[in-house]
Amino acid sequence: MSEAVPVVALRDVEKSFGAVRALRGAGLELHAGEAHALVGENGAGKSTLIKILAGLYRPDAGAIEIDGEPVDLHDPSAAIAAGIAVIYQEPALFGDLTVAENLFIGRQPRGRLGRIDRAAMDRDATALFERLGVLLEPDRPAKGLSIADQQLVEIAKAISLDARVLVMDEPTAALTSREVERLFDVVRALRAKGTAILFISHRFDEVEALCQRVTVMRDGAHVSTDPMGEVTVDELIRRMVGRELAAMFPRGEAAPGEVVLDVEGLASAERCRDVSFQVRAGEIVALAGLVGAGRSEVVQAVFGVAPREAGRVRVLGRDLPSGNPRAAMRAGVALVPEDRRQQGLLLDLSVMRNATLVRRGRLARFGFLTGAAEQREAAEWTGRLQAKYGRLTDPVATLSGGNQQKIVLAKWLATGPRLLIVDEPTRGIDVATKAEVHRLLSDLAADGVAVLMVSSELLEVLGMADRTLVMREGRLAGELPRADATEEAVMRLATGQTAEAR
Amino acid sequence: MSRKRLLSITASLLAGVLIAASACGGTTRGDDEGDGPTGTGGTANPDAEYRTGLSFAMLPKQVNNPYFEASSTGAETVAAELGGEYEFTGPSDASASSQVSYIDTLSQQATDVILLSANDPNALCSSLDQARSGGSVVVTFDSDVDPACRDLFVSQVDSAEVGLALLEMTAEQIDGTGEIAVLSATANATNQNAWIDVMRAELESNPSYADMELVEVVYGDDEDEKSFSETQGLLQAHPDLRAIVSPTTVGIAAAARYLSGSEYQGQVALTGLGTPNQMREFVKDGTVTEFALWDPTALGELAAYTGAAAASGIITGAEGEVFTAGDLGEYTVGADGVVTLGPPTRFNAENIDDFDF
Amino acid sequence: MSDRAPADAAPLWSALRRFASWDAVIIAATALFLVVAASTVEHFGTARNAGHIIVDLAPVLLLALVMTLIVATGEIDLSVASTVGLTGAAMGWMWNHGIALETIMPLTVLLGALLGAVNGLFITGFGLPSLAVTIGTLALYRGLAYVVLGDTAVADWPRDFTGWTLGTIGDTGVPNIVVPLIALALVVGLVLHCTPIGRAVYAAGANPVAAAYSGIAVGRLKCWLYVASGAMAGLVGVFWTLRYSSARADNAYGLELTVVAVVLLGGVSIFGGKGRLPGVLAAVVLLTALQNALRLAHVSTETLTVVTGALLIAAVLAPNLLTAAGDALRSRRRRAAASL
Amino acid sequence: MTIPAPTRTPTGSTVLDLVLRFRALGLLLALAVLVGATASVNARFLSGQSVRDLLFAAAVTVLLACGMTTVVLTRGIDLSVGSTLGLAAYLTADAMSGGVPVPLAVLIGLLVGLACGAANGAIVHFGKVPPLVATLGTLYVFRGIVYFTAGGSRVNASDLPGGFLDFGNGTLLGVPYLFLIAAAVLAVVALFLRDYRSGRDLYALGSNPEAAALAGIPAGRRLMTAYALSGTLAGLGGVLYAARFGTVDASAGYGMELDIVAAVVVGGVAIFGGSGTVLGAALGALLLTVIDNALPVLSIPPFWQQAIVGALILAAIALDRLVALRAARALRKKGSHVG
Repeated sequence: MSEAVPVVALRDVEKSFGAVRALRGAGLELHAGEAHALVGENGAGKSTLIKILAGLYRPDAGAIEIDGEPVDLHDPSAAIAAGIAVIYQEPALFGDLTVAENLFIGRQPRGRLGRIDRAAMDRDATALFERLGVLLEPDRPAKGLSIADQQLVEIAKAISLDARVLVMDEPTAALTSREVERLFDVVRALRAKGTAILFISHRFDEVEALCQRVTVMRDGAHVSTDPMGEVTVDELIRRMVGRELAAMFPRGEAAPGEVVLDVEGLASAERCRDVSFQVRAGEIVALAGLVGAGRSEVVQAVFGVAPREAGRVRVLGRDLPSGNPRAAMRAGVALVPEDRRQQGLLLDLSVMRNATLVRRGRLARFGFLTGAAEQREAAEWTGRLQAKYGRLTDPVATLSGGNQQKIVLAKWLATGPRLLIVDEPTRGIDVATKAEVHRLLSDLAADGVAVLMVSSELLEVLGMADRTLVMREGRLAGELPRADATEEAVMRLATGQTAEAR
Repeated sequence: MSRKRLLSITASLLAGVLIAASACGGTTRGDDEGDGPTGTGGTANPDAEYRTGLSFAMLPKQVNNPYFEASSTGAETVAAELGGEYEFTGPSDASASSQVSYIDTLSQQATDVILLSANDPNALCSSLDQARSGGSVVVTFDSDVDPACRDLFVSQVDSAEVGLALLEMTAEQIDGTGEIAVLSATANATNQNAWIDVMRAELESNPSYADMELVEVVYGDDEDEKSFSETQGLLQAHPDLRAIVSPTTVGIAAAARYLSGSEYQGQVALTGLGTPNQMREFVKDGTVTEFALWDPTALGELAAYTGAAAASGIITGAEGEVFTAGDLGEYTVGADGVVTLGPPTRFNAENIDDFDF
Repeated sequence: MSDRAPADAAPLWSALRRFASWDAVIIAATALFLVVAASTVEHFGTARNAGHIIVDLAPVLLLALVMTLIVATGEIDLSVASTVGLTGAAMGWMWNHGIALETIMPLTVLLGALLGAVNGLFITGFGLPSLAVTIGTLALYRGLAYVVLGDTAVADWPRDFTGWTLGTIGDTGVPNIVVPLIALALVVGLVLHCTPIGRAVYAAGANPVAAAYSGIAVGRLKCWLYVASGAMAGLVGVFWTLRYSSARADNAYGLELTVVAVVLLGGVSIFGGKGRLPGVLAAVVLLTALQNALRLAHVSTETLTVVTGALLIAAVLAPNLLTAAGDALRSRRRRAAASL
Repeated sequence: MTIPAPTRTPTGSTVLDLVLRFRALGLLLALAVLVGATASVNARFLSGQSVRDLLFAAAVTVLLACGMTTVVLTRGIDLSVGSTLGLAAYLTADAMSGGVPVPLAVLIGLLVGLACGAANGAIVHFGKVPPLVATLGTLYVFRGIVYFTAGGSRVNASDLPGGFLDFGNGTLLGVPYLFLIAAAVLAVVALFLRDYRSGRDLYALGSNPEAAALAGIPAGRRLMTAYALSGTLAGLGGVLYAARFGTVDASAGYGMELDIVAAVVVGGVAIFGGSGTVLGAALGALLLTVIDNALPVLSIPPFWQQAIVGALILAAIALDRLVALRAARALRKKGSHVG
């Protein structure tokens, strides 16, 4: 089968963004009737590769072939026309349109005089949802859907395209195991009909359950491609990481000290309820769970960027007022947020401005800021974290993901926090930087800083956390000490399934 | 939280200022009875010749207005006759602040004669003072400023005469009984208000108008559309309205257009000040019986002659001085430096075809 | 993974862009224009004309000072001119009611601040788009100005005060108004470029979410900017009334468009986060001097209207085209380099 | 595993419907109250002539509000409509007074509008200039062009063909032709926005531009369509303006853009795109026109008119915000869910 001409092939694709080389010689072949897994660490270039397939990016070099013929996917409609459907990691729906219209935008069924036939559209949508086993009303607006439902709409949309190639970028990150099960049934049926599938996931059990072939990527380049049965999961992980696991997660024994953070009965914006936990000085506590389980909401409510509706947050014995990040900062709390580009950085502003933003008041003399003080401070902290950039005045957008993350860390470490909250600290950064960040967190904990870490990457959770708190649907589902924290245990708590259901 | 603080800061500031002011007293209305520069001074030489080579500039309320275009034609002719330079310049919006900039520019260029139709009686004064101290002669026409700020004002007609003529035409058309209303330009247009005041006074005092009542004055701002809808409003608000008087060319045309297309045509009389070209159609279709106006071209001519006379030293703006304005004949300066063009011409079905402006 | 790509294709290009920032361009253009106009347009280069230009630009400049901050936070205030009108009208009303001018002036500024606070409350308190809110208050405040004063004008202002607005410092020929203009521009410039508040303004404009995550109270900051904008409009209301010695409901009608135009022309991004005060100041001078020169050169008003509009579009279009051209150049070079 | 048959809970659609209907209902209610109050003061407000006047006045506003809605839906705004109207009105009237046959002159007006709209669209889409800035600029430019061409001249009613003016002031069964045209345009645009793919694309573009790009919606073509439509309708508005008023000078339509934006906002079209209907915008336009006409009848000084419009805009957006928050809460409470 693999001898046949691949439906889609990417050859030696390169792509840079400003100074960042996201892809450097990536390749991939997708065959009809075959599910192909693409694995790699965050930042390995998988998402960029997919966006090239989707026609969102044009490669700087290399070729895209469909049925052996080179093509130019200059925009998303060209990719759609070529039979490529993509389910993106982050759902992008039209909040003002109905669910059914979201599915069929641009290709709504038409009746007389070319008018949209809404009844037919709703019927088609209902049929699709039935296939996926979902109860969604086609005529409700997409606004207000949960992340899982949004993802289901995206999946239904991609499936309805009847594409020759279906690309799925972590479609299951927000889904319960039952929803995943249904999805896989549908995907297997499509595969049997001859659709080529590209599947990206961090969960190796899913990869093994669905795929026949697996490609590993690391740092923007192709590492290996093998039939699924011929490599072990451990070998795949080794290839993804490219170094020994011990070097990745340099975590020694923790010696927890006094209670730094004490959360009681926290509730916020209908996304998390009744959450209580403590974090001590010198320990790293992980918050794990599915996407949308309410982990980020918890840390946002703790820091005060989201108001809390109930509960109490105490730092070093002092109550924090609700919805007041400045009070939290004064109490020694720092939050490195989940979305670096949206929440962490002012992309158009310089490295210096970003690095000194939260310290701007302290750096002022008689209320005035002279560039010199800011420059000194920025140079010192970016230097300590070994961030690489051209000039302090370069816009931070020109840096690579890893260095951007270091700027965010520098900005917060400069405040000398007692409690450091990191939300997805290694999302979208290269392996080398990842290891550096892990070492940094370890060192900080060793220095007596309390660290609260939200992470979707199980390897990271298992490798770094002294304790793991698992959340499900806005509540704490359980706590696992380092010794009991295994992939299965965490996933069981996160999905709320008994072992045999999987 | 911050809002509460804001409020309290505001309140205490307010209280503080008020207390301070009431305790100390300050500059209040009436403290300062200003005495600006008046008259050009000097003596007139009635026998002097018009100087040649004078520079004239006409600054209308706004450019892009046919009425002022007509005045400009008149002034330009005179300027050419006297061998002078002529410029027609001004803002495209009828605001006083834009006119100030133009006056500044003209005084900068040391224009000899500035012919101005003012958008505000006071706002232009300081700029005009500057221009005059720089040697320019300022002659207002059509709409005046504070007499202290200009040399002469060329009035299209005597205020009393216009007011009386308007009332007379109205009374003739409605047999001297019923409700009447006025559709004016802007409420602080000096000339409009003077005429309306005359009308009010006359309605009160003259027994032959005892049965007529002025029920409302509305303002169309000299905008076509606004005047149009104000006419609509008048007719709805006053079901017994017999006549509309619109002493502005824009207003009367808009009102006529509305009436001619409505059921009120022929029921409600319309008179006022309008140009024959704009009103011809409505006179012919019976919407309008008679209206009046002076000749804007002649107004422009007279303004230019007046300015030239003042710049040549023939007159100074003192009451009683006499000068000859070319073919227009001899004019006498009245009180407050006002020169009056003459009685308005009345237009009706019989004579309207004799005019083209 | 190396963190900086190998020497990027166009170091020259980026250097050029650094120096050719828009506010540098506009300042250079303004200087060039002043020189050329002074030597070619009769009467332009005189001290007296310079005085006229300065007095003419004062209202726009004052309003643009705070507008720069507001636009830098990614918001807009279209109600400034109406606030000038309403505060002027209120000033006339108070004068008619026998209140002392010394009391009226601070009260007028205060009223402006209150009107600005209403904007701020709607925008930051209720989370409504500033464009829609200030279009609403644009109509509301102008309407209230007419309600207060109708179509009448209050004109009997004491000469001591009206004279000051147009007067000069001693015999120097330098207008009095220059002193407060420079002082206020300095204060706003320092706040924007040299204080933590200024940093917060840019942060709030560049990315309000990230700013909030950095402990900046974005809503409160914006609310205070609207209060400042209103107070400045109140101040302009006082100046306008005294300068034209006429308080009227239609004072400064339509001026908001000019203010927005100079701010954008000065290189402040309508999306916030970018732009510097010197560029805006230069744009104010350029636009006013251009109008003055065109009038002196007997060029019609129509040209002025077209030039203003075209400049406004060009101010945003030109950098966009430059960036697009730069990107095209870079990616072509990169593709060429990759294919070697 | 058995999947239970989907049982339909009524929430989804009815919440949305209620919001939309509530919005339109609110406007209708306000209209009814206003008309009722005015008529009780002066019964003539409901006379045939008065209603006709109202419809005459509303016709042009409704037309422009339709165009503005399509632009605002895409997260844009078109501040140049007043200037476009002025340009089209003047050129049409000038052409007619110069002897160009009426149909050709009308075509000129439409084409002028189309050209202005296309210019806006091109600057916004290809130049990546924010709509507010682009159309603020063209507001000046187009008005400047009118000044250039018109100068101080004015086209008077007597210069225009009688048939054209009769049409402008004529009625069919008591309804002005102009209003019939506006109503027809309203119906067509409403149908286009509701029932045609490209119409729905406009909502999608305004709702989530990134998602629209992913879905392969041709943003450029759609934006051009929206701005061109707005321009063309402003051009048509100019033609109707000339027919109605007969007198056209360089200031026709001056300052009109704010009225139109106000009508659209009051009509419930979200200023940041994605939601709202032309019907709502038309109701908003009608409401503002009725206010205009009712004030003199109620003997409220005309000075209040602008203040009332301003207060209405603020009330409308605050109300929309409130309704949206409520609806969002209601929607979030109900999930889908897998059985």
